[in-house]
Amino acid sequence: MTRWTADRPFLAVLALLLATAAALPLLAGTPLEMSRYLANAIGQLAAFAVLALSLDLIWGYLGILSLGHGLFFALGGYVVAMYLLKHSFEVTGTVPDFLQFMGWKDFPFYWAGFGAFPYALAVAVVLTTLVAGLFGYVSFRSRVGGVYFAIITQALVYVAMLLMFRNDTGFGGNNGMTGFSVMFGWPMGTSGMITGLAVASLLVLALVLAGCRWLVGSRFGALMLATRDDETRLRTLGYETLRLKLAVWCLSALIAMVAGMLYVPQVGIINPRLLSPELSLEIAVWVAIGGRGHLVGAVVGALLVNAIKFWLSFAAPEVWPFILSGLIVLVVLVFPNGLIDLARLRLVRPMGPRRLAADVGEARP
Amino acid sequence: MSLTALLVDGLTVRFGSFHAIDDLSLAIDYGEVRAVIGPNGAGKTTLLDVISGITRPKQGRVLFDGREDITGRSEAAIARAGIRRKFQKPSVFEGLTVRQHIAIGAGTGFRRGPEGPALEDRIGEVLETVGLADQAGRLAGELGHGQKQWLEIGMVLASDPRVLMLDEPVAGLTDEETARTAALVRALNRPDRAIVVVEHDMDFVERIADKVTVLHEGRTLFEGPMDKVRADAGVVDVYLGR
Amino acid sequence: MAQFSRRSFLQASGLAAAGLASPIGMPAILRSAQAAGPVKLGCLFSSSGTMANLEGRLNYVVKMAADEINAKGGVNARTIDVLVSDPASDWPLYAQSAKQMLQQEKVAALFGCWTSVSRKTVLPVVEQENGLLYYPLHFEGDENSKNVVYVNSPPASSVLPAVDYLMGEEGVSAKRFFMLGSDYVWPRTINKQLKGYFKSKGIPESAWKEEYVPFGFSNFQTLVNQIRAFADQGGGQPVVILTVVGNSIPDFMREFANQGIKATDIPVLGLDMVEADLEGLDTSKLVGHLNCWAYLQNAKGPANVAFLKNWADYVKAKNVPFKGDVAIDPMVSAYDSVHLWAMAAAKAGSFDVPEVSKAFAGLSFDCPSGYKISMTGENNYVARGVFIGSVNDKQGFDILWQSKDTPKPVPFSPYG
Amino acid sequence: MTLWRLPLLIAGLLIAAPACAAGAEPAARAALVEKLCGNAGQMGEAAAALSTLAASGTPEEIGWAAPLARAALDKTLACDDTGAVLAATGTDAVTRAPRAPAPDARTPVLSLKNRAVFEQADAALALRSAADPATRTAALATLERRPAALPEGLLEAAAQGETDPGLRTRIETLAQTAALNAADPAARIRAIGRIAEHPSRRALTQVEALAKDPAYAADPAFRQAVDAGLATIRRGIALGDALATLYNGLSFASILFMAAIGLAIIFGLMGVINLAQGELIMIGAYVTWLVQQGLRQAAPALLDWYLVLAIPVAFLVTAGIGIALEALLLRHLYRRPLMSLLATWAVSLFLVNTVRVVFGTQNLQFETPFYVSGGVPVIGDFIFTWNRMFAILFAAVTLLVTWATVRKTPLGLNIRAVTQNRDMAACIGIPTRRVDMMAFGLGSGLAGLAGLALSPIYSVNPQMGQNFIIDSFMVVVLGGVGTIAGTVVAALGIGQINVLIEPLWGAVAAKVIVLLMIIAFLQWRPEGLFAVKGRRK
Repeated sequence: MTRWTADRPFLAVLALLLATAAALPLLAGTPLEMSRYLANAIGQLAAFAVLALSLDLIWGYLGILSLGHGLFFALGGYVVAMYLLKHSFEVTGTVPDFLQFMGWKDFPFYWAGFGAFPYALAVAVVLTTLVAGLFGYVSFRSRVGGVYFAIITQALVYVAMLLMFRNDTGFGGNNGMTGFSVMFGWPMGTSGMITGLAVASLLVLALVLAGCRWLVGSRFGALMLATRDDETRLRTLGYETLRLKLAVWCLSALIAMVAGMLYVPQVGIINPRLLSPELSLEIAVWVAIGGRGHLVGAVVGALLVNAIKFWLSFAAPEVWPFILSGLIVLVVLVFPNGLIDLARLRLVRPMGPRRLAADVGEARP
Repeated sequence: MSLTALLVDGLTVRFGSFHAIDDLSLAIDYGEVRAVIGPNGAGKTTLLDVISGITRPKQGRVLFDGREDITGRSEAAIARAGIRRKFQKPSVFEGLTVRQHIAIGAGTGFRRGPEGPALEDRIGEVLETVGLADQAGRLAGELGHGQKQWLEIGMVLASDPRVLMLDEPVAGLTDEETARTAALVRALNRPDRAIVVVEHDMDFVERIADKVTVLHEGRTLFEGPMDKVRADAGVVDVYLGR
Repeated sequence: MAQFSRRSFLQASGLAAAGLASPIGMPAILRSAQAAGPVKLGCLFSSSGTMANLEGRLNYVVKMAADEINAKGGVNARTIDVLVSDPASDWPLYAQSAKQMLQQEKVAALFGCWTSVSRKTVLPVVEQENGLLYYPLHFEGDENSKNVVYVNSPPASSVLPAVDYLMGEEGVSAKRFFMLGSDYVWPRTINKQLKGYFKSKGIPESAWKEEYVPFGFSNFQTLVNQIRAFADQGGGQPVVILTVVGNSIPDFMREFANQGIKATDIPVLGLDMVEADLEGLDTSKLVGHLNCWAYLQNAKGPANVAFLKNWADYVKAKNVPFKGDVAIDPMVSAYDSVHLWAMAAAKAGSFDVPEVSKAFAGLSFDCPSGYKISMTGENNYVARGVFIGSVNDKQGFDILWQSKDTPKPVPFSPYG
Repeated sequence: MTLWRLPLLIAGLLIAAPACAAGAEPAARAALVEKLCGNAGQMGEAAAALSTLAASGTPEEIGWAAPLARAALDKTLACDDTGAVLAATGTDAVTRAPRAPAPDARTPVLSLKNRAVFEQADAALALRSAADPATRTAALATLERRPAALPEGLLEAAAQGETDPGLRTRIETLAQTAALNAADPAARIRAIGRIAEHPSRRALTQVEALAKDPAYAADPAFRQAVDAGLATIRRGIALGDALATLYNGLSFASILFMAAIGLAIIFGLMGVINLAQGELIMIGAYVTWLVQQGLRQAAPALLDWYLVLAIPVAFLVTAGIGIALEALLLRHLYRRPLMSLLATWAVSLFLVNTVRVVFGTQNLQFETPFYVSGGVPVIGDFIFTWNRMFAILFAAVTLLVTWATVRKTPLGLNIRAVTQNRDMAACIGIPTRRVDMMAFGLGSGLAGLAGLALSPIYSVNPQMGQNFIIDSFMVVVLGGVGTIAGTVVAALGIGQINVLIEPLWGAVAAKVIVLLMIIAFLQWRPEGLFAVKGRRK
């Protein structure tokens, strides 16, 4: 791993993120001002990029593919939605829809305190750590890995989706939650709020990217790569990989949770669709397309795929699935390390085709 | 310190109905280079798996240093106790550099282990020993087969283990590389260290081993110096009879 | 991450920039091309995903209605251009598409949503942007946004008459009710209101049962067993009030028929059942089961004849991937929507949402259902007629009963 | 058995003689037809009159009335100002003289209530007049649904006129059943016995009501009969419920098995997670539909057998797609199972959308051949539905064939060898790449067969495959990779547990609980139920 100061793709993306974050408010009021739609789209894309980073951390650097990361994304989303609804209710007195159609007079008891953001945040962190920690501990202890882990996490997120579809759980059921009108005392939907959320998302993305870069460049990062490449080898060198995996897994879950907390206020709705196995699979697709095992790759992949999706689902809805499947096949067959390979195509290779770090070390049979 | 580094006592390992190891007992002393040979399926690698904690035995136990029962402990705990092992297939971390390998090998777990200049010294020393000093910055995935074998030996060597187990260290190596490896193994022999080598290459075994254990169908068929092995009728039968 | 050449570095950052820039660049091009001429309307119906079979056809109906209006010279001397998106049956994408339509494309009105979930998702967006959404489905009511036109009926003016019919002498004198629905807001609300209604009629709580299944549920064996057990307990004529949606409808009906239950034993009132749901079924065993809508294909009158012919011609001419000989209520409602909007815009002489909204009062239109549907200034609901249909052996519905005129829509249910 | 027949016979004769009123006169007939064309109330009266005719009319009258009931049900009655026309024969409803309906003729639509009485009248008339015993049997089956509402004397008259001895016995049995509320205590007791012979919850309700009957307290024999009848019925219901649960579980298990078996082979052999498996199921169903459409054009006589004729086609087409998939895509992804997972997801996306573009999103229409429609009531509330039975049998045959292929053919031997040790198999000269391709084809073909078997049960549309993928993976993983036995046991277990939980807490909870159980089990035993243990790493 090169020193971060010499990691130019990383620095370039970081600079681009910070520049966009600065440009959004600075350009306001000038003719170059971005439309609210665009600002909002950028904010959502940034949230997706954070989500992609969370998956890349465990898949690219630890070799564990989770097809259930939507669980933590949605957990963050649900908690922030609860905060927004409760807060909106406290400020404006609007009763959430789901209370009405369930015929409930009052919020269920577990909604107590959600009007305060610090409490909601604390609940989200504790819950995510608890869920991720428990599931991770049991799975890693019984050495569930590779495709098994992928399938089981997929089933887990599916179970969560089925549960949240139920209306009697007090989380809005299939409808989910929507109608957020106030956040931190300010009305939602204004230009200022939209820009603010987008800037916040970009800054969080930059922060998470830098943090992950620091982590994977550290001694701990080397041990993560070692775990990915040959876990038994590392264990027989005296390292309890269980603890290492668990720590990174929980960290990854927390990052996904943060992504959810950024995403939901910007899209204005949360419902169990965030828990659908397809979404969780798509996260892996973003990472694979961008470049697994490259933090910058994950960010670029998430931004690129979602930007095309935003644009195409409007401009040419029919072709989007074909383009996506084509992209995946292309990446899988031609650029095994993702589009990051494109950046290296013309690199002079004195030693012939070099295998890249990410090309190896998938879970072996 | 006891004289016996490893005591294997009544070990049985079964996979389904197949007895990989069947009531096996053996003792390996400090200062000794012990070769374990035998035909395919004799249980050699399984024996190393049990000692290093990868496979749980059905019966029996393994004592380290004459008294420490290590059966049932985790791989990491066994490794930290001072038992290190090189795998049959070269197992290196393809995404890490040679230097990082040795650094990881030198540490014992997440917290302890040498730091700073002491670590650098140790890395230099080990790389010198296994002859990879000029490859320190390369990714392990780019190394040749022989270099990978040595890198792995260097990695398990870095923590200065009391028991060193080498599973087929010369498989797939050229004659020249084999000779270098033999010299390396002999050089690693110390009074306070036991070395166990599993190997098929009889010439190599002859060059390094103080004592040879021949396994057959999970049992000890013969134990003694190499020249006696070659003479033993039972061993010849097993090797040629197949 | 070894060494990057300067060029590869540029490529990498260019890639990232493209990722950020593509939504910026592309629509801008579209925008400049379309700014001057026609007025734009937007559709929010999925053409992929679970809802595609039902929602997909509405895109074409909206286009067909727009073509009709354009053929007569358009509205306020401008032709109509219909923009179609694909929210892919993914609820957040509906909000996203709505944002795009309103903020980027500046559409004059939106036509869209089938499920209540998608409407609820789009609602905040339309309200924030002060847009106008025409919603063509019957739904649970209890909502009245100034930015939504509810073209179809709330339960008080559609479901309750049908239940009344079942409970009456002319129907089957129903005494016991098995309410089976998909687990989401529409069935929940309908059933909540029904229970309130039953209570008001003095029907004891033991005479009804409520069950919910997840979306897309298809294995109805056990539930049909439960229905039979419920029916066999005695205590009067049982009926099933079915509020499952999507593919669960044909799957339920198939299992129901296979277990040998006929409409004359236990009739099913399929509140969301349309002709399209019967497409894959042998309906000879399902004859007699009921649905209720504001339009049925067998409706009498010249407006319907003209509509059906237009649709069949349109399907043939544009190679539409749906059947030309099947027309369902939401299609007609979507068709009505476009015309109602055009009339309001013409009356207002403007495409501004506040102006158009002011023109709603007093609009009326000859709906293919044969009724003259109308709007008042009181709320954004449209007064429609009510039909009760009975499944026939040709995968369609015969009209069993229809309302005398168009009952006044009641947005908020008095029952629960 | 013959003792009771005589008085009944006499009673039948006595009733039949004077009751020839309704249909004799032309005027009365015209009045009846007018009612048929009237409002719902009048139609109800007309149906009652038709029923009465069936019970007590002369053969001529019954012959006249039968087409009327049929026409009302079939909507072939064209009402106009001068009466009505039977559209099926083009004759006047009253006189049966040929005539065409007026241009503004309308067809009355039956209300639900009237539909029931018309069905009964039609069946009653058919029982008395139809020449074909099968038609009479079907008519009797309709009448058996509501014995209490039958017109008096109908069954007696029918029994008397019946030529088929089996059918006559059935009619007499029904007559006894219908006598539950008769005046004669002996007839009532007999009726209870008859009802108890076919236990169901409806029978239970009927007999339970008798406990409140004054005779229950007064007449010990009656009381005994009721109690005994109730006991029999309750036993029958319990047995029926148990059988139904087993059957439902088995049917669900067979679906799970069909969806999972192909996956099990592919996953076991190559460690490839084939996320496109659900789409291969979908394509199997579409191929089945195409075969049906082809037969409709080419050989309508064979149409009923399309499900059987489609078997090789569905298998070969999906196997071909699988082989192509393997050769073009997955071949390059060995040793990278997680990438092949994404690749197959892309394929599934592609297949769903291609089918969507080509065929549209609507549900496909399938003919329902006689062997997959309807069901047979067995005992209690247990109904043996043929489409489920088809799936169960199909799954059983598939299991047998798959087992034989894997155990008894050279390909199977190779597949097992590669599954157990790929490197070793390659060493001894097994062409592993070819085996991979063939096995992938086999697994895909089995998915296609699953699609065929599911088409009579589920709606067939481009999305249908996605419902199966998680369930079938759970089956494979729970069973243990690479064992057919494991797949079978896992499918049976999941199916049965699901069906057991469903009535208690609902379908969603059942699914959630079962999935959580599997996840927990896999944490405890990651290799599944039946995996072969070996050296780790």
